[in-house]
Amino acid sequence: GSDEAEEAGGTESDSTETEDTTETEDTSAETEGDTEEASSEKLVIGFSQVGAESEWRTANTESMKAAITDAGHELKFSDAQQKQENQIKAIRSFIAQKVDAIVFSPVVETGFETVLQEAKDADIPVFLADRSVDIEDDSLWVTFLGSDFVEEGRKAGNWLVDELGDEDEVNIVELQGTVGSAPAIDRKEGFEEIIGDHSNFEITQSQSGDFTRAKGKEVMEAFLKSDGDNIDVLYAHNDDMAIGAIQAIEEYGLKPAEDITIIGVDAVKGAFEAMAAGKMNVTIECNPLFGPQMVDLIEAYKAGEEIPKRVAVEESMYTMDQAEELLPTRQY
Amino acid sequence: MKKLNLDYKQLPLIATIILFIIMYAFGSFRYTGFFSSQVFLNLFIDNAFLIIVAVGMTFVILSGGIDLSVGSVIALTSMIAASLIMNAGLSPWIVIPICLLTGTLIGMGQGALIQYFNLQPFIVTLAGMFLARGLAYVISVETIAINHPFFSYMASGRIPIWGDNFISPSVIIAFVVVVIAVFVAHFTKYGRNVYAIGGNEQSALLMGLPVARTKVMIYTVSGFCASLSGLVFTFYMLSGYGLHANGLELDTIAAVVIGGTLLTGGSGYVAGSVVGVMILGIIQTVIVFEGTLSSWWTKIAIGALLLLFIVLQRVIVIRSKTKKGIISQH
Amino acid sequence: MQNQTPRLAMEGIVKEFPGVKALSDVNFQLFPGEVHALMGENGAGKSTLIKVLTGVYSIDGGTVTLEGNPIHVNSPLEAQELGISTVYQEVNLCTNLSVVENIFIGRQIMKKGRIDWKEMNRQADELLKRLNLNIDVTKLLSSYSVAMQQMIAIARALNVQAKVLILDEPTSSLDRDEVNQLFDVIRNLQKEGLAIVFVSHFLDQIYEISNRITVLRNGEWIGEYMTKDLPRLELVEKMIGKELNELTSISKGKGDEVQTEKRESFMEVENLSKTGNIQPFNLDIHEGEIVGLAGLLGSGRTELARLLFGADKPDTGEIKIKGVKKQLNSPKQAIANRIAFCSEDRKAEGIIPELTIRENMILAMQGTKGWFRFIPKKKQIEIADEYVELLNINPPNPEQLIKNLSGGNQQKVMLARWLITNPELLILDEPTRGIDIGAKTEIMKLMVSLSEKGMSILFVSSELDEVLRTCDKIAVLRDRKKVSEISNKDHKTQHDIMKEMAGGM
Amino acid sequence: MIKSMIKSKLFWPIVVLVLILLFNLFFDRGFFSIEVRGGHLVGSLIDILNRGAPLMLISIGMTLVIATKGIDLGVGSVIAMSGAIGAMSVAGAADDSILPLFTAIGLSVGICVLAGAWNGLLVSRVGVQPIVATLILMVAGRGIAQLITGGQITTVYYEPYSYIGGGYLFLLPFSIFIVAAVFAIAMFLTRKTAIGLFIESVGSNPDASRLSGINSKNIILMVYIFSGFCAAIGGLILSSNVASADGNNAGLWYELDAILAVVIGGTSLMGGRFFLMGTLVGALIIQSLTTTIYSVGVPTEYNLVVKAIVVLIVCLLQSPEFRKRLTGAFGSKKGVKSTKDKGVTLS
Ligand SMILES: Nc1ncnc2c1ncn2[C@@H]1O[C@H](COP(=O)(O)OP(=O)(O)OP(=O)(O)O)[C@@H](O)[C@H]1O
Ligand SMILES: Nc1ncnc2c1ncn2[C@@H]1O[C@H](COP(=O)(O)OP(=O)(O)OP(=O)(O)O)[C@@H](O)[C@H]1O
Ligand SMILES: [Mg+2]
Ligand SMILES: [Mg+2]
Repeated sequence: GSDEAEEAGGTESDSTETEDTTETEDTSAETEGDTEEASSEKLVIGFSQVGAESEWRTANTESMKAAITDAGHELKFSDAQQKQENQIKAIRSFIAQKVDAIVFSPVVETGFETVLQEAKDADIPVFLADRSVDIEDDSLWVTFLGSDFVEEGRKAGNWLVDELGDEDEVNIVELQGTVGSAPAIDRKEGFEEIIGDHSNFEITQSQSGDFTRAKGKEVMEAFLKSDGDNIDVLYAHNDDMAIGAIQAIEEYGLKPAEDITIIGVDAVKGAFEAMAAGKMNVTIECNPLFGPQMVDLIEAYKAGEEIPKRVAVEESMYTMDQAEELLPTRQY
Repeated sequence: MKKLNLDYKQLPLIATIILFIIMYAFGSFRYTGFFSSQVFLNLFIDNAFLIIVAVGMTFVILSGGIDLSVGSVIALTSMIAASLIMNAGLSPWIVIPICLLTGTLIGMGQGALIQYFNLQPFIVTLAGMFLARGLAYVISVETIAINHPFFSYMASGRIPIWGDNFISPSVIIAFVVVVIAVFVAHFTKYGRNVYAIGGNEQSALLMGLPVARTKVMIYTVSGFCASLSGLVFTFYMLSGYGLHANGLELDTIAAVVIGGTLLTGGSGYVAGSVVGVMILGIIQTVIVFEGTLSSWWTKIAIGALLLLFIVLQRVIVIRSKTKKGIISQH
Repeated sequence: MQNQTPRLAMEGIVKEFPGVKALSDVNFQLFPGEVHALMGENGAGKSTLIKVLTGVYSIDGGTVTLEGNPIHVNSPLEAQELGISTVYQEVNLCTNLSVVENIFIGRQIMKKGRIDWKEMNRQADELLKRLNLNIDVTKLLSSYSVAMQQMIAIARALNVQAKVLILDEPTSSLDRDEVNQLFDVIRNLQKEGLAIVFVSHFLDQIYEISNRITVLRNGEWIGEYMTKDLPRLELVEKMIGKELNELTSISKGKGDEVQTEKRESFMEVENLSKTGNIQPFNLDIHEGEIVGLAGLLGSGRTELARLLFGADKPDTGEIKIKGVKKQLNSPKQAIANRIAFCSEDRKAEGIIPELTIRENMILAMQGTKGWFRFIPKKKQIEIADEYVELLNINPPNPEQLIKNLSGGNQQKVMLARWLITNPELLILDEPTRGIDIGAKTEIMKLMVSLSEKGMSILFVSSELDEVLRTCDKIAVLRDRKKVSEISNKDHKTQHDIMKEMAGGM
Repeated sequence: MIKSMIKSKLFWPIVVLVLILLFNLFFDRGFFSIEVRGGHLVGSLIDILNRGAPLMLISIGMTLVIATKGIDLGVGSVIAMSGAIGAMSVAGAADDSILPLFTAIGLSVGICVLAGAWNGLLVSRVGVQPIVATLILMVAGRGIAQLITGGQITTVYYEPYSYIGGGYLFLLPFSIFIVAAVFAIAMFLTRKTAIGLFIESVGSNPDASRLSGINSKNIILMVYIFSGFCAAIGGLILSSNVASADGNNAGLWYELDAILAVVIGGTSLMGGRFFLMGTLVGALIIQSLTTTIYSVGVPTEYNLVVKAIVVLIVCLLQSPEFRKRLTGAFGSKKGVKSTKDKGVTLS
């Protein structure tokens, strides 16, 4: 596991530099060194995952599972089926089983105080993966390792401004994720933040495509029907919806990536395939393969090291021209 | 003879309890830490809200109806509570009645549509389900964390029972609801009318029972229970969120039916639904303790365990029925 | 009596259903302390009048006054509150509740804010004893037969302080003993000044209990008469609207007895039993023979019939059809062996409420043909038309939904369903339940003529005179056991059979 | 004539459908226009038919299940399973042979029919209540679908596969022909054979049906199998349309939409009479509503509220009691007459 993640992270060539990325690299480098020493102790780690709602999530689960077992620890895995109540129950059970550490990707940011307090009372350290929690008392968890969805939205916006900033009028349609989900809200927010400063950009239509290909295609079809010739850009909150939309665009008789610029998020394999085929312009990476990084953090914590409250995952952005070359290396 | 007859009516319930005990024993043998009283109490802590909706749903199903809106009403309640407490800064003593009233009114509206326009409960409450969740989104699509001493107390308050074991205030609320519901179901006219309507609505009408009033009341009670459950859920989550309790209506219906209530109405027990909730809870607990199942195997395992329960329950009921035939010969 | 103010008066009552005028300009007066019979053929509008009065249906025209005050009843609940207690034609109780509950629901005895189950059980026991019923009142209603349920429904209606008591065909599946019990109770209530409406197709009962008769025909009011002034024949003529002379002349051609003996056996039953339902019994049914089953309420007649039809699975014994051993494990198998069974519980086991008359009629026949040999619609219509006419079904529209028919007409459709399959053995469990006197005669005649053509018939009826008139042989059941078999050769009387039924007094 | 039209179960659903379509006209003048482009007909109406094909199919199956007083919550998961099986079995196929396509269709239909049979057996032989029996498949089926795809979204590059849900025949989307064929089969089976009569009779009074010699168990088994079959084809269309299989999301909540379509179409959840044509109209209402929400630009957070309101309006329009009150409120002349058939509700 761990070198694979490095590879994915290492391939970034012209990544837009962000403040925490640099910080992250330091931490991961730091923790790397202690791996040998820390792993001598076998830990029982409870990992509560959101669900298996997308292949990004599945890749994340796999990475986490592999990293934990490869490091010689015992894994207790629980899938919350996208329900927060299940996740709370799972954490309670982890506490009852007296695990050594709990890793979890919260379904939503709120509502974990009580159970995290119980974990703290039982002296079990909690590590947040992928999404954070919204709790004032930050002593309830050790650290949060994950992507910044707002930042992903910003990246998408910045790329677009760089690319089409000179045009007079750019009409954007947006395919949102599941209504109310954190990535949908944040990716929208980050994107609008950048676009809002440029009066030549306008989001003309915006609908939820539930993060799925089928819905993405269906909604895009409706967009095209009502105003097909005036769409310049498609911003999809994930690659799957973008891929669905690409099919709709083709069926409508336009050329994706030429007639309509297409931006996706996640950088899943499908997006690379689409980009390699010249049908998609860019995808913002949201890296799920941070299992090894997480295991390192846990071991470092157990070894008594100081851990920063926020650790960012190495992430980048891939454009059409990189796709061909990188496609064979994508694992998910 | 009398005793036998009683047994027969309660058979599905008894079968369910037996199955629960078997499952619990199985878990205790297999997993360390499973056989602890706190794990058992956690079943109640983690499912208090489900018990409360299941109680309301039991009345609906006993009357031959169904209420699909409960999950969404929970979400809406949590959203109203959160936004009023956090954004409007109101006191819980105002917010709680508002929340309860919202759910009750939604329930009453559904009941009135079902009764007075003769619409099918499934569809009316399906529309109610869309509406309540939609309204929750309209309030806000984002989650609102609640940070208020009263709510925090309800969330993390621990009521010690024996030793280190504790329950939460919500468990007490659920317990009170169950006791009241059992009383209502068996010792009040309203409760008996619900059974009669479920048995045969037309007969109930011809026997001069207040069918219209009772039916509207049934959905009102279910709405009330859903909003009360929404509050308990809000204590549990300390947040309001439009996606809360997504799909919970199916869990609730499953719990009620596993608890031995017939979907066609007229037969079942409130207590059965509580056991039904416990069974769903223990299935989850077992799966978490197992801790090795992948996401998809988790789903398959839940399905398989559900199947096991339902089939065993049928087998127990059918076998005892035939046995009873032989006994009653004497 | 006539000078008193009536307790209840209905005037110019009109009720229309889509396409049917069920009541037009009907008048009805009811005085305290009288038993007023409401008479008419099937579909004449008796039940509709009662339903309109008790708020089940809304009234389209006319006025109702109770003790001189005009009333508007919108629901059965309101009717009850006004002191009108009703037993409707179909048993309208909840089979999922216990007997006590069915008697008391809606007016349970409360103590300290809760239902007092103990007291209710006690009172229910007492009440049923008054009707001479000794049953476990805590058992579910569904564990009792239709007849028993009918008694319980009556008990429920009696358990109130009412001003008006309405009984719509309460005796349709009761036998003589029960009827006597009921009449005793009615006479007592009558003395207390209750006003009672009584509907029945049994003329004997009408003449025994009623003081006055109102006759309806086709939803129209024909007249009101003092019972003692109206001879039977005249009553029947008023009901059917034409002269009548051949009414009493049915009986099986008894000259053929010798021939009957010679006929081949159709079904031989040996040691058939089902634990808890019926003890082992033997029975031979010959071709062209009508076998009667007599017995008291709950003696096991229905159970026996169901075993022969494969509706229940027997525990022991075997059935031979035409000398060949057969397994009858399901109705389907029985039907394949040309057996038909018309259940006594029309509502639960007979009609398919959502379907039309035509579809209800051809159902069993289509069942024998399977999924793919569909009877063409044209053929269906032909068949339906034929039987609508033969059995005089009203309304004569095969596309009418069966749930909209009057009780008696539904029963006729059920008969038609089985006649259409042209069975070799026809099992009829209380087939004349709720059927008017004219149709009853027609059905008896039909039975006899079918048997003459070689059809065997097993006839279960609570009316001994019907049994005596038609059957070649009568099997008597007592306490779920076949106790004797009587040949109907040498002019048996009802009394002979009653003796057997009651246990050789 | 007009009276009998209004009485027909189809009348009000069609009115609503037409209203929804007309509503679109306000926002898009060309809503009703259909033109030939790239060798096929395009236009919003065609889109609605095309997009609504899976829902129509599944609702046809659901209609028969509901007519037997049952319900099939498993269809959504069966859709996912079917898509997963179909996509996985053509994953590596070469474009030039169409044999893999038939293997794929055969495999997914076969397995989904088995899934339907499973439901049917649980309901008819074991005697489990339909909602719970099918809930099992609803939960486990999705797991099975994910198991098949390994939790990934499998993309299919095999061209013939895309034809099922994305191809065109005689200018029209191929999926429309599939719906027409399945609908014709269903119509034939239920109206030209005795199956329809038996389904209605079993749904209306199972005991009486048994005593009339109808093997109600087989009828029940059959309808669940048919529902599985419809879901299988619907799943193939959905998966082929996006040329991929998504075990977790494909067909999510389709069961509710299908039930809704059936009820809007006039079939009662209490079993008995069923109306296949009405179901089609119901499915089209739901699809046009969805499309309208997308193209009219309803803010996402209002989607569900709009849907709820439309569903309520459709149901209310179909309720005789409601129409009576409406006419009672608007024309007092009719008010007197309208109290007449109150009795109908009872029986
Ligand atoms: N709900 C209904 N819809 C349409 N027609 C109905 C309805 N109820 C009754 N009818 C019709 O009204 C007429 C009178 O029926 P009713 O039940 O009053 O007859 P009845 O005198 O009680 O007959 P029976 O002796 O068979 O019980 C019949 O023609 C019947 O078909
Ligand atoms: N007097 C009674 N005491 C207790 N149970 C009774 C009595 N009468 C009837 N039952 C119940 O009713 C059921 C029906 O019996 P069955 O149907 O064989 O009666 P039957 O001879 O057909 O008479 P009928 O059809 O007139 O009711 C029996 O299972 C029995 O439990
Ligand atoms: Mg009548
Ligand atoms: Mg009988």
